[in-house]
Formats: sequence, C-alpha cells, structure tokens
Amino acid sequence: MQLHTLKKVTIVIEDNLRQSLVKKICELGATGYTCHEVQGFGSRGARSDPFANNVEIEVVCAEPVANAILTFVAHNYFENHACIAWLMDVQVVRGSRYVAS
Amino acid sequence: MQLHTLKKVTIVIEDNLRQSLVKKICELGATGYTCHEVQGFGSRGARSDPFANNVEIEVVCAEPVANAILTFVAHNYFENHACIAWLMDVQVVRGSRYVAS
Amino acid sequence: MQLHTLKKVTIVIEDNLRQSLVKKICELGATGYTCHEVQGFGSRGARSDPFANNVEIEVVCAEPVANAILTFVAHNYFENHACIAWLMDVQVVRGSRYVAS
Amino acid sequence: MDTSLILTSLRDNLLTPIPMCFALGIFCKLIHGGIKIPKEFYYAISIYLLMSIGIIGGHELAHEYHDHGVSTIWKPALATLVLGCITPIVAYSVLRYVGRLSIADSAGIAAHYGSTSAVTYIVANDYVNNMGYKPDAYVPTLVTILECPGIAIALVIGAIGLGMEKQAKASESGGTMAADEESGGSIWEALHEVITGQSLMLMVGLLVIGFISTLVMPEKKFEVFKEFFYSKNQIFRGALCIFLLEMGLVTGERLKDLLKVGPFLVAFGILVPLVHGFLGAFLGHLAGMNLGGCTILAAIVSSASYIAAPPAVRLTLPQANPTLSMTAALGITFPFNIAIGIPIYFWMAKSLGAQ
Amino acid sequence: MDTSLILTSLRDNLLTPIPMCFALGIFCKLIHGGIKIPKEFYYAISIYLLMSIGIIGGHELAHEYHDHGVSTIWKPALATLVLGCITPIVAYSVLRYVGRLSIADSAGIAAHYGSTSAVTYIVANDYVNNMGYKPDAYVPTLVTILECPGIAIALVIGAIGLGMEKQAKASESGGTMAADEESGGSIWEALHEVITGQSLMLMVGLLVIGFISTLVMPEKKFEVFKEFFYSKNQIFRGALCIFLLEMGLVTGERLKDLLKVGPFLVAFGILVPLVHGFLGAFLGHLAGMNLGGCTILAAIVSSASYIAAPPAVRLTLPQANPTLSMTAALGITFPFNIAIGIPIYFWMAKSLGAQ
Amino acid sequence: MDTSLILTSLRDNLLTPIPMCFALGIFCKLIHGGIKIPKEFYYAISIYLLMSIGIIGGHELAHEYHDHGVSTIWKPALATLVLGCITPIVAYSVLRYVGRLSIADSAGIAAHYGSTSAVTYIVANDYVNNMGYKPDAYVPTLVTILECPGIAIALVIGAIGLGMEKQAKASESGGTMAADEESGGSIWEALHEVITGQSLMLMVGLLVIGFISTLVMPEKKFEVFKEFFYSKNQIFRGALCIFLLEMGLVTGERLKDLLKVGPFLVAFGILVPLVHGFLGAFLGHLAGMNLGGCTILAAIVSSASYIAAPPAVRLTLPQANPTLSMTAALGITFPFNIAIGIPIYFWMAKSLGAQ
Ligand SMILES: Nc1ncnc2c1ncn2[C@@H]1O[C@H](COP(=O)(O)O)[C@@H](O)[C@H]1O
Ligand SMILES: Nc1ncnc2c1ncn2[C@@H]1O[C@H](COP(=O)(O)O)[C@@H](O)[C@H]1O
Ligand SMILES: Nc1ncnc2c1ncn2[C@@H]1O[C@H](COP(=O)(O)O)[C@@H](O)[C@H]1O
Ligand code: NA
Ligand code: NA
Ligand code: NA
Repeated sequence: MQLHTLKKVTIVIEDNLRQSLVKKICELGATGYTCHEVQGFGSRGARSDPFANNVEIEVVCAEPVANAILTFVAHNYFENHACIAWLMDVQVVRGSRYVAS
Repeated sequence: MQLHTLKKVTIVIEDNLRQSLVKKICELGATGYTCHEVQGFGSRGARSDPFANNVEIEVVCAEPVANAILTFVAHNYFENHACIAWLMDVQVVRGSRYVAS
Repeated sequence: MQLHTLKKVTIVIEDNLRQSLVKKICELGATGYTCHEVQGFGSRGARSDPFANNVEIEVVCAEPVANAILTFVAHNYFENHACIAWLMDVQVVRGSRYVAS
Repeated sequence: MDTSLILTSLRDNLLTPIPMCFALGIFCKLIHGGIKIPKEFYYAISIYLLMSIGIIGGHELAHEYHDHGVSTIWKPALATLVLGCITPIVAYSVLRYVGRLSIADSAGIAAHYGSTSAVTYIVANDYVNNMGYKPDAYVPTLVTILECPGIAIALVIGAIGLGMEKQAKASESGGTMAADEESGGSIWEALHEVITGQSLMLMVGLLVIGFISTLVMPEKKFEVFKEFFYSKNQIFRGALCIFLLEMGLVTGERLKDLLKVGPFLVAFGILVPLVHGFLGAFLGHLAGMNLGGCTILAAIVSSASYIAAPPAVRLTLPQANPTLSMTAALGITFPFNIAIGIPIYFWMAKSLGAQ
Repeated sequence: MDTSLILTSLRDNLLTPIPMCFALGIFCKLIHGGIKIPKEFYYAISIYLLMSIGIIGGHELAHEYHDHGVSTIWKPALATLVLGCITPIVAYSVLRYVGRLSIADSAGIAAHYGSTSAVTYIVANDYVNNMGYKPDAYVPTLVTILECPGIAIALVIGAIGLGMEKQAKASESGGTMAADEESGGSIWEALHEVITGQSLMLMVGLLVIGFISTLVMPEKKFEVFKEFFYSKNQIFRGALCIFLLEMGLVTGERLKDLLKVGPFLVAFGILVPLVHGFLGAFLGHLAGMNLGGCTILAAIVSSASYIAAPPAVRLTLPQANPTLSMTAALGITFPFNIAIGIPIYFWMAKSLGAQ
Repeated sequence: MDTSLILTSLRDNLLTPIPMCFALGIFCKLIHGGIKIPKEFYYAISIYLLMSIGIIGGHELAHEYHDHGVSTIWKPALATLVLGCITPIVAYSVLRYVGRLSIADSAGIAAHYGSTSAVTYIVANDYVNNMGYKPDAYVPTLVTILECPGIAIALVIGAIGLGMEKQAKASESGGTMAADEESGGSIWEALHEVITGQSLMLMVGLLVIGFISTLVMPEKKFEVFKEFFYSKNQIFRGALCIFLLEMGLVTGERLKDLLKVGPFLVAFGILVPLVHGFLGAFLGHLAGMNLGGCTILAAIVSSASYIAAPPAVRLTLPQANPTLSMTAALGITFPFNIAIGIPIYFWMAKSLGAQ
C-alpha cells in the first residue's frame, strides 16, 4: 500500500458558519472536506440545542493549505465565535489527489 | 501559525453514559469536549438501534488530564460496558487555552 | 496507563456501501468498528442530500489488518466510488483486545 | 369461554395492521431486508405516544374525578402499587432459585418485569375497546403508578444480594476486603433517572396537564387536543403501526440472541407474565375494575419494560448482562403479549367474573 | 376591564395545554429530567408551523383580496412597516443610553426585538380566536412584513455606530488606524441571509402558494390542505404542544443565564415589549384593524425573534454576545408574552376601542 | 381535446400546492435560500407515503378481489409486466445507439427508466381523482409489479454487453485477459437489494397487511387506518407538500448538472417518457382499464425510479456515472411528468377511448 503523509485539519465551529467556511476552505486550496454535526462544550458554554450547535469539519491537505486554513480560522473566528482547531499527520491512500496543483 | 502539541483522547461508549462521563471529564481538568452519536460493533455485539447506540467523545487536553480520563474510563467502564478509548498527539491552535491552570 | 500503539484506519465512503464494507472489514481481521454519517465534498461533487451521502468508518487494528483493509478499499472502490481513506497511529487502552489472534 | 372463542379473538387480534406491522419488521430482518426507520422518527413517535397516554389519561381522570371524586380510584391504585411490589420479587425468586442466574442478572431482569411497557398498554387498550368493553377511565393513571416501584424494589434486592455475597466471600477468605464503592452508581441515582426519565416525565407531565386543562377549559376547546392525541384514534393508531414496525425490526435483529439465552429464559418470558397477568386480573377484579380495566391491568402488570428499566439497571447493576433482559423483555414477552397474552388475560378476567 | 377579568383571562390562557407544555419543559430542565426532543423532530414541527402560517395566511388573504381588493390591507401593512422601523430604534436607544450596553450588544439585541416570533403569533392567534374575536384575514401577511425591516435597521445602526466609534478612537489616538474590514460580514450578506432564510422562504413561499391556489382551485379541492395545515386546529395545536415543550426545555437550560445578564436586561425584556405592544395596538387600531387583529399585531410587534435574527446578527456583529440576546428574547420576553403579555395586549386593544 | 383544454388542465395541475411546493424548492436553491428539510423528516414522510400506497392499495384490492376475484386484475397485471420488460429495452437502445453512451451508462439509465417513481404515482392518482375519474381499485398493485423487472432486465443487458465488450477487446488484443470478477457485485445481489429494499418491502408488506386485514376486520374498524393513511387525503397530501418541497430542493441543486449532461439526455428525459407513457395508456386500455387507471399506468410506466434503482445500479454497474441517471430521472423526467406529462397521458388515454 503506497501512502502519502499529509496533514489533516479538524475544525469544530458554530454550525451556522459552515457554509461560508467550507467555501473559503476550498478557495484556500483544499480539494474537498468531510463534515458532521456535533455537540460541544467549551469556554462559551454548552452548544447542544437547536439554536446553537456545532459542526466538525475535516480537511485532508498539504501542509501549506493546512496552515492557510488554520490562519484564516484563527484570524476570523477565534475572537468572537465558539471554535477549536487542530492539526495532525495522516497517511493517505492515493494522497497526491488531495494536493491541488 | 503557532501550534501547541497536546493530547486528544477519543472515547466511544454507550450513549446513556454520556452525561455522567462528560461531567467527570470536566472535573478531571478538561476545559471542554466535543461529541456526536455513532453506531458501532465490537465484542459486545452491534450497537446501532434506538435501545443501544454509542457516542464518540473527543477531548483535547494536556497529557496528565488525558491520563486521568483514560484511567477513569478503564477503571469504571471497561469491565461491564461497551467502550473503546484511544489517545493521539494533535497540534492545537492557541493550545494553551485547553490546559486548565 | 498501559497503552498499545495500533493503527486507526478512517474511510469516508458512499453510505450505501456501508453494509458490505463493514462485513468485509470484519472478515479481514478487525474486531470491530465505529461509524457515523457525514456530508462531504470532493472530486465527485457534493454528497449531502438524501440520495447521496457518506459514512465515516473508523477501525482500530494492527498494521497488517489496516493494510489489508486499505488495499481492499483502494482496489474495489477508488475507481468508481466517492471514497477517501487514511491511516494514523493511535495509543489504545487495553490495545491487545483489538488484535485478533 | 371455549377454545374457538379464543381462536377467533386471536385471529381478530393478530390479523390487524398493528401486530402485522410488528411481524413485517421481524420478517424484514430475517430476510435481511432494507427497511430503515430513522431513529429520530422512532423517538418522535414514542414522544407522541407517551404524551397521548398522558393527556388523554388526565382528561378522562378529570371526568372521573369530577363525577366520583377519589372513591372509585383509590382501590385500583392500591392494587397496582401492591402488584408493583410483588412482581419483581416473584421474578427475582424464579430467576435466582429456579434459573440459577447470578444475583445481578436476576435483579436486572426482575427490574424489567417489575415495570411496564407503554406499548403493551396501548395495544391492550385498543384490544378491549375493539371488543366493546370500554375500560375504566383511570387506567392510564395506573400505568404511571406501575412504572417505578418495581424497578426500585428489584434494584434494592440486587444491591442487598450483592452486598451479602461480598460479605460472605470476604468472611470466607478470612480477610477484610475493602468495599469497591466505585462499581455501579447508587440506587438513588438510578431511581432519580427513572423518575425524571423521558417516559415518566412525559406521561405524568401530560397527565397533569390533561387533568388541569380539562377542569379549567370548556370541553369544546379541549376537543382539538383530544383530536390530535387520540380521538377516533386516527393519528394514534397510524403512528402505532410505524412504531411497531420499528419494534419488529429491533426484535428481529435480536431473535438470534434467543438461541443464546437458552430455554429457561424463554419459558420464563412466557410463564411469569402469565402468572403476573393472572395476579393483575385478580387484584383488579377485587378492586372493582371492569372487564376492560382488568384485562389492561393484567396486560401491563405482565409486561416488561424495555425503555425505562434498561438505563436504570445499567447504572446500578452494570454487571447484569443487558442481552438477557432485553431479549426476554423485547424478544419474548412483548411479542407473546401482543399476539397471545392479551386475549388470554381478557379470558382470565372474564372467567374471574369481571364485567 | 377590571382586574378580575384579567385574572380570569390569565387563567384561561395559562392553564391550557400549550403554555403548560412550555412550563413542563422548563420544569423538566430545572429538575434535570430526561425529556429529549430530537432536533430533527423540532425542525420538522417548525417547518410544518411556518408552512401552515404561510398557506393558511395566503388562503385567507386571497379571500380578502377577492372581496375587497387592497382597500382594507394597505393601511395595516403600512402601519406594520412603520412599526418595524420604530421598534429597533426604541430598543437600541434604551439599551445603549439607559442600559449602557456596548454598541454591538445594543444593536444585536435591537435586531431581535425589531423582528418577530412566529410562535408568539400562533399563540396570540389562538388566544383571540378562543376569546371569540376572529382577527382580520390579512394578519399573517403582516407577520411576514414585520420579519425583515427591523433586523436591517438595527444592523445598519450597529455598523454606523461601530464605524463612528472607530473613527473617534482613531482621532483620539491621533494616528491613522487601518480599517479592519475582515471582522464581521457585510450587512448585505446578513440581509440576504434573513430574506432567503428558512422562516421567510417558507412563510412567504407558502403564502404565495396559498394565495394562488385559492384563486385558481375550487374551494372544495383546497379543503384537504386546509385540513392538514390548520382546519379545526387538530394537527396544528398538537404540534404546537410538542414545539413548546422543546422551547421550554431550551428556555429552562438558559434560565441560569438570567442571573448573569442582570436586572436591567430582565426589566428591558418585559417593559420594552409592553411599549412596543402598545404602539402595535395603537397603530393597528388607527389602521382600522379589529380587536383580534390589533391584539395580534401588538403581540408580534412586542415579540423578539429567536430564529431569524440570531444568525444575521452573528454574521454582521460577531462581537455581540449571543447569550444576552437569546436570554432576553427566549428566556424573558417569549414566556412573558405567552403567559401575561397577550392578555394585556388584548386589554390594551380593547381599551383603545378596537372591536 | 383541443389545446385550450390542455391549457386549462395544465393550469389546474400546476397552480396547486403540490407542484408549487416543488417549484418553491427549486426556486429556493436557485437563489441560495436557506430552506433545510432534515433528512430524517424526509425519510419519515417517504416511509409514511410508501406505507400509505401499500395499505390503501391492499384495502382496495381486497374489495376488488371480494367482488370480482382475479377476473378484472390479471390482464392489467400482465400488461404491466410486459411494460416492465419493454421499457428498459427501449431506453437502452435509444441511449446506446442514438445517444452513443457507454454500455454501463446506457444500462444504468435504462434501469432507472424501467422501474417507477412512487411520487409520480401519487401525483397522477391525485390528478385523475381531481378530474373526477376514479382509477381502478387494483392500480397500486400495478405500481409494485412495475418496480422490479425493469431494473433486472437493464442490469442483465448491461452485464451481457460488458461481457461481450471485454471478450471483443480480449480477442482484438489477441491475448487472454483474466476476467476481473471483483469489479461490481453480482446481479443477484443487486436484485436482492431491490426486492428487499425499503420501497418494495414497505409497499408490498403493507399491501399484504391491508389486504388481509380488510378481509378479516370489520370495515368500521379498518376505518381508523384508512383515515390516517389516506381518507380525505388530509395528512397524505400535506405530507406530500413537504416531500415535494425537499424533492424540489434536491432537484434545484442538480439543475446545474443539466448543462453538463448535454442536450441529448434532456431530449431523452422528455421524449422517451412520452413513448413509454403512450405504450402504458395503450396496453392499459387494451387490458380493460378505465380512464383514470390508464392515465396512472401511463404515468408510472413513463416515470423513472430515483430511489430503488440507484443503489442497485451502483452495486452492479459501478462504472455508470450516477450524475447522468439522477439528473435525467430527477432533474428532467420527474418535473416534466409532474408539470406536463400527466395531463398529456390523460389526454392520450382519453383519445385512445378509455373511459
Ligand atoms: N478541550 C476541548 N476538547 C474538545 N473540544 C473542545 C474543547 N474545548 C472546546 N471544544 C469544542 O469547541 C467548541 C467551542 O469552544 P469554545 O469556543 O471554547 O466554547 C465547543 O463547543 C466544543 O465543541
Ligand atoms: N476495533 C475497533 N475499531 C473501532 N471501534 C471499535 C473497535 N472495537 C470496538 N469499537 C467500538 O467500541 C464499542 C464497544 O466495543 P466492545 O466493548 O468491544 O463491544 C463498539 O460498539 C464500537 O463502537
Ligand atoms: N481533501 C479532503 N479532505 C477531507 N475529505 C475529503 C477530501 N476529499 C474528499 N473527501 C471526502 O471523500 C468523499 C469522496 O471524495 P471524492 O471521491 O473525491 O468525491 C467526499 O464526499 C468527502 O466526504
Ligand atoms: Na410488569
Ligand atoms: Na418585535
Ligand atoms: Na418507468
């Protein structure tokens, strides 16, 4: 099995920001994303009712794109929105597909 | 992008234990958590009907807290409950926020 | 806390392949799996309506099993199906349980 | 009360949409069919059904109260309470001393059989109404009374039994073992969970709401709620079809566990409900209930909880194997009651002289 | 209009299933009870309710239009538009200059109070119908008119206020600060979000559908839709019970935030709606609306949006603290209106001479 | 049968809530509006609709059977079976030899057009009932007959075609290529998937349930189920409004794919249904069906499956591009049929002499 080491960015954020954020993620060079609804608790309290819940977005991408996404998220959402973001290394099958040229 | 290396604990467990476990997780020093419902299959059979399903809980925290959580889970739930738990390193943006002082 | 280093395979794939794929995953030596529905976007477009959505499957297992699963997925689904798969190291509590003998 | 009557009543009971939807669910699982009811839809229907039981029950209770005060209801209520205390003890004794199950498993299963199943109530209620025997107006109240005490008693029995076993082992080994308090939540926690759980909160909450608003509102204004939650049964029975379809799917999935649990539990899941059912019909008749009421009381006493009991048992007696109790409650007793039990309880109540 | 009448009307309004379901939800959260309404069920009901308001509104509007053209409706429509412009300004002024809240928080909360709450409309509509005062046929149209302008105006006020504040700071510090354009989306984006959001799309969409099909279809064929979406209120009010149960659960969860937000916001959430309600009843009466219509207009003008406004404010004024606005709108004003406000608005409208 | 009649019937068909809800869904997507129907709500409604078709169909079939035995139904059933075999062959031939699509794509799309769409059935049924032409009682049975065979035949055609192509390539290249068995599941698996899939299980299951319980239960007791699942259409049509709103949203999302699929597929999605519809009306008339029945048979024969077929095709012919078939079935043929097709089939059937 031929594997590529890439980065996986995970962002947990207010659900109503989903649409604009994923649009931005694709603009920043990601080839795709996967997301699902989650409940959460953090410094801004519980986010688990119909008026306030979160989405977890996963993006497999090359390191520069990952950095661009995290920078965007940190700059735009950290101050005023419920948000957490982390990065990890993943071994991806046919990984070159997810590195936009 | 300034990143902190922290631990991420992931626990998959019977959904009806969610409330008491997340309470405990916060008591053990985590600053928050993110969770969502999952279906599962393991040594205790399938867990995918309304009477029996699982929840996956993710906690970003410092190593000592992670160890405390895993110890608590192993000690209290492993013998009699459907449960799996794992740990990994993650690069967290503004990571110091998630290390309770 | 005694931890075992194992592999975690994550597969995001068309939901209607779930049943046959998890069956195969167990045949290939995994002791269990955890899955949940996700929405996605990739080279085959958006997958987020009732007629087309994805499932994310997580499997904790030993390296040979992980390789077998990824090989199976790559060989069978990559050409004609919406699919992405990656691998990472995880520290598992009572990890020996998830290494089928 | 000859056999042909039972057969006819069986046929009239079984070949109707509600039990057949249950059968369709089982059948679908057996042939690996693809019916999938979203969990949220199932929950939505169960919320609707519980609210219906509550509000309509409160509504009829208000009429009863208005007409007779508490004179007609206190005896049946007491009888129900007594039944709620007896049944878990009967079940525990049979499981522990006849079946030789572990203390935890015996107490866990007993908690299920000490409580009750709302769907069995609904089907029994439909059954007697269909037979033309309108049950007493206060019966839904009895369902809510029966929900709790049986679980509490079984959990206490389990806790005492385990405590004594531990002491016995400790004195045997001659040493002084430290009590392992961590394992299992306290009984109070478990009871709080049952009492404030979805089933009781919705049923009792809506019972109170139905009661008060019937007393306060003019009958005509209450009508619309009655329509939605019950009247003419339109939405109610349709929702029940879908609910039982899902119950059939779950039961079908668990049918293969029947083989694992062994013949004792299968016999238990059929015979003990018959005993409990007889006790219910008998005490109900003593308490002055009518034929419809006695039949329903028998049915709910005989039924086993599969919604309220499991989380409480899981919390207090985590050592108990949930497969045993769920298979018995959902895989054996529930279909037995739906298909055969209710007509038998009806026949029992009739034989005892209830009218 | 003596006190005993208000008390009776209060009792008749409060001790009915719909407000009591709301109370049950709050009670359940306070005792940490286990009622859980799946989010999807809640969404399903809110979709149904919005569609109902729209299609039935369109249906009645078509009749009105058929009978009177636009002669009866233009004045109330204008009055509603005026109210949609005044209320956010009133709310902003009180918050900023009496309450001394930040510009962003003041404008954010004002946006909520400038818009309206569909559920408050429904409850008010039920209330006046129950009292026997059928509202004017075009009232649902007014709800849709009221949804938007208030949000727009509050957001503009906020943007201007923040811009001026920034300039002031810049000139104070004597330097030339670069405008930080990134923070917050544009007002146009936010307005697009409100106008094309779920509430307005469904209400206006179904209003148009109801309007056109009433004009085109024979009355008898439209009947089935009327049945499903409203007639006799059967499904409609039942669904509302469940909806308010969930609203109660959410409100109960937020009640502890009441302590945090402080007494000013509590007073604001009660007094400003009373002022807005009076303005609504007054202008409605001037515009020739009947007693039922004036009461409803007062109720919707006084109500605060908790569905349409929050995402728009989040987008444009992310610095505004959502806990403040949600607690005021959902935790104070909504229950106040349901429980006490609506009878008061009715009494106001009656005192003003509406019939 | 002049044009003005078609126009009137078009207007009567289009300007009613159900098609307008579909249009609202499309419109909402085009302006990037925010209507979001939770997937679970959509599934819940589709479960309800399928169960309704089944149980009401079984109910009416039981009456028909009771009155006439199988004498009236065998000919229409046979006609339907024949149509189920012809239509995939017609569709495949057009796609492969006129459109020059690949074997997999041709067979995949043909499988969709060989099967049928339950919602088209419902809308057609509503249409003829509205026109005052009650269809034959056994028509829902025909829907279930039509579901399967077309998919099977198209998949077999695809498998044979691909096998032959592979052989041809192998002999061309002169070598002996190993058969690549792994790619694609077996046809039997796919057929099992269709037959035991949600649509057929629910429709056939409830058809049997409706049939048996109608024969066994007294008519009066069956009434409540009829009420819930159909009678007076109340819940049924309301649910359909919401269902079509979601279908409109999905279709709107896919409209931009129309540009990609090219003019041939657009023409295919309109003309082939017209041919199939004509065949349906013709054979239905031959088999002795009435005007309502012929119209519905034409509509369901012409319609393309977008629920049962896609997973089966995905399993057996994974090389087929799902965008092509879904765009054609859902984006072209479905709206065409709802908006224009059904009145045309009605007119065809009438012209053929059906009454
Ligand atoms: N320590 C944590 N571990 C995992 N998820 C977290 C953690 N802290 C916050 N979150 C998630 O991030 C969201 C926003 O966090 P906050 O902005 O701190 O309220 C929360 O609702 C959680 O879903
Ligand atoms: N090998 C595995 N990989 C991923 N998840 C697992 C695995 N084994 C078990 N699980 C999850 O853990 C739950 C409990 O496992 P068990 O206690 O073994 O039944 C299952 O229902 C699955 O959700
Ligand atoms: N770069 C990516 N990061 C995360 N998930 C992805 C990515 N690309 C694709 N996916 C997921 O994999 C599915 C199939 O991808 P594709 O086959 O490229 O359409 C998508 O629907 C997404 O759920
Ligand atoms: Na019992
Ligand atoms: Na307002
Ligand atoms: Na067809």
